[in-house]
Amino acid sequence: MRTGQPNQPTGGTASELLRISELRVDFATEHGWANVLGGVSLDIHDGEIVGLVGESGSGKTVTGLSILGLVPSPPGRTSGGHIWLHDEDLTEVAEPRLRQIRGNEISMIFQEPMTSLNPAFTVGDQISETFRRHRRASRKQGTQRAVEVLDLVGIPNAATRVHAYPHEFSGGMRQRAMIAMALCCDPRLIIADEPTTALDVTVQSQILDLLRSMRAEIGTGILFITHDLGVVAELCDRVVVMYGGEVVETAPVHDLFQLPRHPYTEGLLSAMPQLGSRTAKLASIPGHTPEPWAMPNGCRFGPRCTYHQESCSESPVALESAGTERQARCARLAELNLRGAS
Amino acid sequence: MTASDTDPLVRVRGLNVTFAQKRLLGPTRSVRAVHDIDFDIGRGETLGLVGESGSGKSTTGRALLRLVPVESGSVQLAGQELTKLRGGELRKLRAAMQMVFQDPYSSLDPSTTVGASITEPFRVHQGLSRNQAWPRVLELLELVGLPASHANRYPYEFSGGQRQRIAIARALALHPKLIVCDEAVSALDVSTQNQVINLLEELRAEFELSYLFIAHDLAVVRHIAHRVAVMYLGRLVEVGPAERVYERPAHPYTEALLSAIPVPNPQRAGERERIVLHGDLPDPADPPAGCPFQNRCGYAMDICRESMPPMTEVADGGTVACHLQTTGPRLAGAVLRDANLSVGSGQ
Amino acid sequence: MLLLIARRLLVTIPLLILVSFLIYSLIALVPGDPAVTLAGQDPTPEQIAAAREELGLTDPFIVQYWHWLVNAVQLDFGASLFNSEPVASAIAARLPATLSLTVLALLIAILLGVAAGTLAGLRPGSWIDRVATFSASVGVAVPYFWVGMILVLLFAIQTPLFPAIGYVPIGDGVLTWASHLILPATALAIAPAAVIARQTRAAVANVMTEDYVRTAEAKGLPRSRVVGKHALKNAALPVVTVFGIEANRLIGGTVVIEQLFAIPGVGQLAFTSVFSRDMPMVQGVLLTTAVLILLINLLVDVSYGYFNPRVRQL
Amino acid sequence: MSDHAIEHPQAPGLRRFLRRFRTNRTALVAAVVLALVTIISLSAPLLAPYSLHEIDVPNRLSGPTPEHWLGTDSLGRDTLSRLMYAGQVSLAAAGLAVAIAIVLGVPLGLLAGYRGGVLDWLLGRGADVLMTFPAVVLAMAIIAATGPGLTNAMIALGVVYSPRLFRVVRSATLSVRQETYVEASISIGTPALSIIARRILPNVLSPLLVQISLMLAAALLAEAALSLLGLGVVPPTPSWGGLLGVGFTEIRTTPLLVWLPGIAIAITTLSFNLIGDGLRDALGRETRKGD
Repeated sequence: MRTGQPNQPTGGTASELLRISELRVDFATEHGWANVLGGVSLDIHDGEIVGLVGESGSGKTVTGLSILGLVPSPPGRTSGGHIWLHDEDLTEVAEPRLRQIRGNEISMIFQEPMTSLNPAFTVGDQISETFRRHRRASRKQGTQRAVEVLDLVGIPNAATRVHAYPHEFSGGMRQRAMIAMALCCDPRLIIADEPTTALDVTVQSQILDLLRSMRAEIGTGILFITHDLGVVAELCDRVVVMYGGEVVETAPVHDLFQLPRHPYTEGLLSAMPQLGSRTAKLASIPGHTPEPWAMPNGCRFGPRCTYHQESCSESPVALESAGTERQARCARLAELNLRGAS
Repeated sequence: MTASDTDPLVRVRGLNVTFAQKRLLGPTRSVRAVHDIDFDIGRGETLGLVGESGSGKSTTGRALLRLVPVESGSVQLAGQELTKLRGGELRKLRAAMQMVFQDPYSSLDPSTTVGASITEPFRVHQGLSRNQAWPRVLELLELVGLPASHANRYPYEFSGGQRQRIAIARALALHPKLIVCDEAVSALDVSTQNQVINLLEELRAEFELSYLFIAHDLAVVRHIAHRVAVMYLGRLVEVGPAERVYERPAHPYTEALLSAIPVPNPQRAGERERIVLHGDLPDPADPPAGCPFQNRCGYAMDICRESMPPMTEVADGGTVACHLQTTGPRLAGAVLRDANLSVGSGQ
Repeated sequence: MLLLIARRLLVTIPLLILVSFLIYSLIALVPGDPAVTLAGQDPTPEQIAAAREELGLTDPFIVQYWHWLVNAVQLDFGASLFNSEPVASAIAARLPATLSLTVLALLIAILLGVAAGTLAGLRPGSWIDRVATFSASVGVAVPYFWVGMILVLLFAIQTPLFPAIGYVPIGDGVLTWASHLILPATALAIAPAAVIARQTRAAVANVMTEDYVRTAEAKGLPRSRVVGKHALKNAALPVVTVFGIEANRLIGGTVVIEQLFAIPGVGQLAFTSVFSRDMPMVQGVLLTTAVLILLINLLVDVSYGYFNPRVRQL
Repeated sequence: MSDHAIEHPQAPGLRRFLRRFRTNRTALVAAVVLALVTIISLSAPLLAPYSLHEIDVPNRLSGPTPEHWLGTDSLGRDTLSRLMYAGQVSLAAAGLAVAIAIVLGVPLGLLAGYRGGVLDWLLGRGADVLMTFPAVVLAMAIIAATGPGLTNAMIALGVVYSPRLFRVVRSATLSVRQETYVEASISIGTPALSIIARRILPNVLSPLLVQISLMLAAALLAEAALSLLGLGVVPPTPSWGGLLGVGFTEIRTTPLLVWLPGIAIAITTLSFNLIGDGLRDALGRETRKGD
């Protein structure tokens, strides 16, 4: 019924699973080519849960889709960078190889469980299809596997529910089914794109629990894309913060909340709603996220930053080391003393 | 909280809303979306209405404004009964109550400029032409923090947060007494969310507004509501001062809801004890017997399966509908919970 | 599924009754007194009264309708006012030709339309798409009867590949049967093919942007399966809907096409009976058409249940 | 945006629509072609080289000659002149049918979609019944009862087409009715008629205009089919369909008499259809702008 869950850091066996380096993606817009990802780098280790955080328009979803080569093209195009799955560069491999990896070695869960399942086929069919495709299994084995994973993700009466259609499931159950589908080939990495945003809090906490236990039992690495720092605090080992198509800060979860090193992270933390008290005035970051075709010069966060100096807008700021296992992209990294979560 | 009058602004008693689902063959299914609800909203007060999707909170808000038919019960605004009003009288009264909707993308007519949208209340209630109303439209835009020069733009030219400001401007036009905010900030990014909440708070203070603030996000409600009402499956299960409800929830459902909110601090998130509710919200057309929460409640007793608990006073403020408060031991925390752990623990 | 069929039937039958009432009511639009017409040259009042009695016109309208309906249910639609041939047997004799023509035309339309539309919808903006879209625009606009005439001109007169007119029953040889039908069926099929192509294109292009197609891609399914299974089944719904509408229009087109190609079908019967204002025959033909179309609609509705499982339980 | 614009509210919609329609080259060309066809047809009495019934017996079925650019028919009448006069008849007939369909279909569609209930149900079933028949067949049946003639034929066609507009308007109304901005208007206290006129109608207009444009094309075809069969225009009045019918009898000797009226019909219907598509694109919603 209830779980006291510390965030267990996955010590010891932390071997590198996926490394993205300097990934650049552009989109064709009516304003010409717009840079949506401006050199994103991040890595994920086996069995690690990495949170990818940012507001809408920060490029976090595009990053997730890029890994599996699912960025719609047109209008998107990858214009640079590498995505290493062990020693294989996913930006280089041919489409057939990519299709072998999708759903098998890396699988994905999406935000809208309502629309991400095909309404015309049974849930079981959609799960077993994945298994059959990658394991050359028979229809019968596929269904058997579907029942297994549905059971694993806590769907009651999996053996009968396997024949149900998505519309016969509630929102939470559909997301469980999506997770079951993602798990059916024992992937090494799951990319979860805002998997709980469309769900109620009580369902969200069920799903977070499920993901935690999956990681514990199966040892899958998870890239968890979200805008909710609360969820990150509950689930993730490490956090990557994105803004305007760039990684602005990356740090172990405790460190990030305790001592942010980038002003945007500080802004996000201070804007988090707190259960504590009814405060007089809520903090917010002034202004809007920039449109990809109108990125500011120099630091992309510059125009909204309280610590902004003229020098910030002169040249692009590099992602620099900011202590053990952490990096930040701020020209004033050395001098700023930022406030963490209360 | 200001209570210049002793009477509350809004007084809801025994409100019922039922939707009929007609089917071609077979019996008509009827779903009681709102079930015997009582609450008050004071002048200048914000009442937060929380619950999961399908709990009936949105329907409650719409029923106040008579946007859905009220089956039975009474809704009074400043002493005037609303449920009996018809036609022109109802329309006149609607000037005093306004609504801000969830989806900032669909609450403004895409085929018309935002200025024209804000003109609508002036046209309808004061018979002003667009030109006559225009100065006031510009004033309103500035009041909600948008440049007046944006009045001739179309909704698609604005971001979500800006649209929500426009919707608020339209709602404010006729100086209403009550604004129902139906998930008014849930489609926005946190930072934008905070800006809109700040705006609502400033406006409330300036115009002595009352809000019914409907939201599924309890953390957001904490920041704006003076009092909180919790809905489950069409019923109010707990009402009380926000402070008390958040600190010492009296209903197991409130407790579970609160514990499900992610804590934005990994230190405390790890330390905290969480209650994971099992299963889904039951089908509203076929609610469980007795207490509606009984089949998911960690404290459920025999009586909970037999009868609906009555609303009773909570010692430190507010009311709750739970047998623990009448027949059983008070919901005091650890002792009882540990006793029940063996029953439901599956983790 | 069976329940769905039963339910659709329950809707169809009352509709058919309303339709039959409309058909019968057409009589009321006929100017003048049918009894006077029947009574012959310079009738005496007694003759008119007798004719009225004979026609059952003394009863209230609704009773007259009831008599007609009871007979119609037993496939007795009365007899032609002109050659006294029973309406039912006249229609039965001509139905095979019309059904052959209709089915062949629908087949051509659906094969052509779905293939072109799918190819175009998978690559919006490509040259295939532009060619298909342009052809479809022209295909919808050209009058089918004119296409028929031009086909006759090109493939029967200038290059005599096919017979210009006439109809041979399928029993006399499939090839001659087909060679007689190919020109009229093509003429009938062009417009529906174009409409189906447009709808298929739109539906496929639309479905390809759906989340569940992205899910299917993310599962690593081969492209053929993503399109062939996940996209097409969902894209089929709007296509099936226009298929129903187009089938309806195509059946209307047989009246003109059968006339042009001298095919002895129901359409031709409709034309001659309208021209001679043979009301019993007109009513019989209308009712046959309505039944045919309601049957097609029924099939369309039932196929919804296959393509969209949600419909099954509503 | 200038200060001037701030002081004066703008008429919404129209300018944006014109801007978007103008950028659609295909639709623009179609509109020009249609305008040309209409103008030429309407000014037939001024432009036509011969009068409608003028007979040139020695030059029957002549084919193109300096006197008769597009040749003559079996009675020796000038084809070009007759095509121009026929255009008048065909366009007017299609217009009449669609006008009748609009008058019947649109108000009922708005009413049924907005009010719902028993009225909606009844009107819906009525539409079902009328839509069970192919338009041409039902129009023919009405003609069988009332007698042939172009006016009868087009009234019949208008009645038969009205359910299509009814359905389009009703379903658009129904979906607009569920939009939050309509609920917002209701919550403001705006009277129903005003909501229908100011909120529903403008948002229903785009599917309606598209449908009207497509329906004009369909009506033109239906008129041609009926006239071709001799159930529409009564000779010697020409309409494109009528000319086609007469021309078909001469197809072995003078195919031009089949080609020309067909091309006239095809160009006009194509224009209507392309304008309809252009309207659909120009009136569609602006895409959402991200936050």
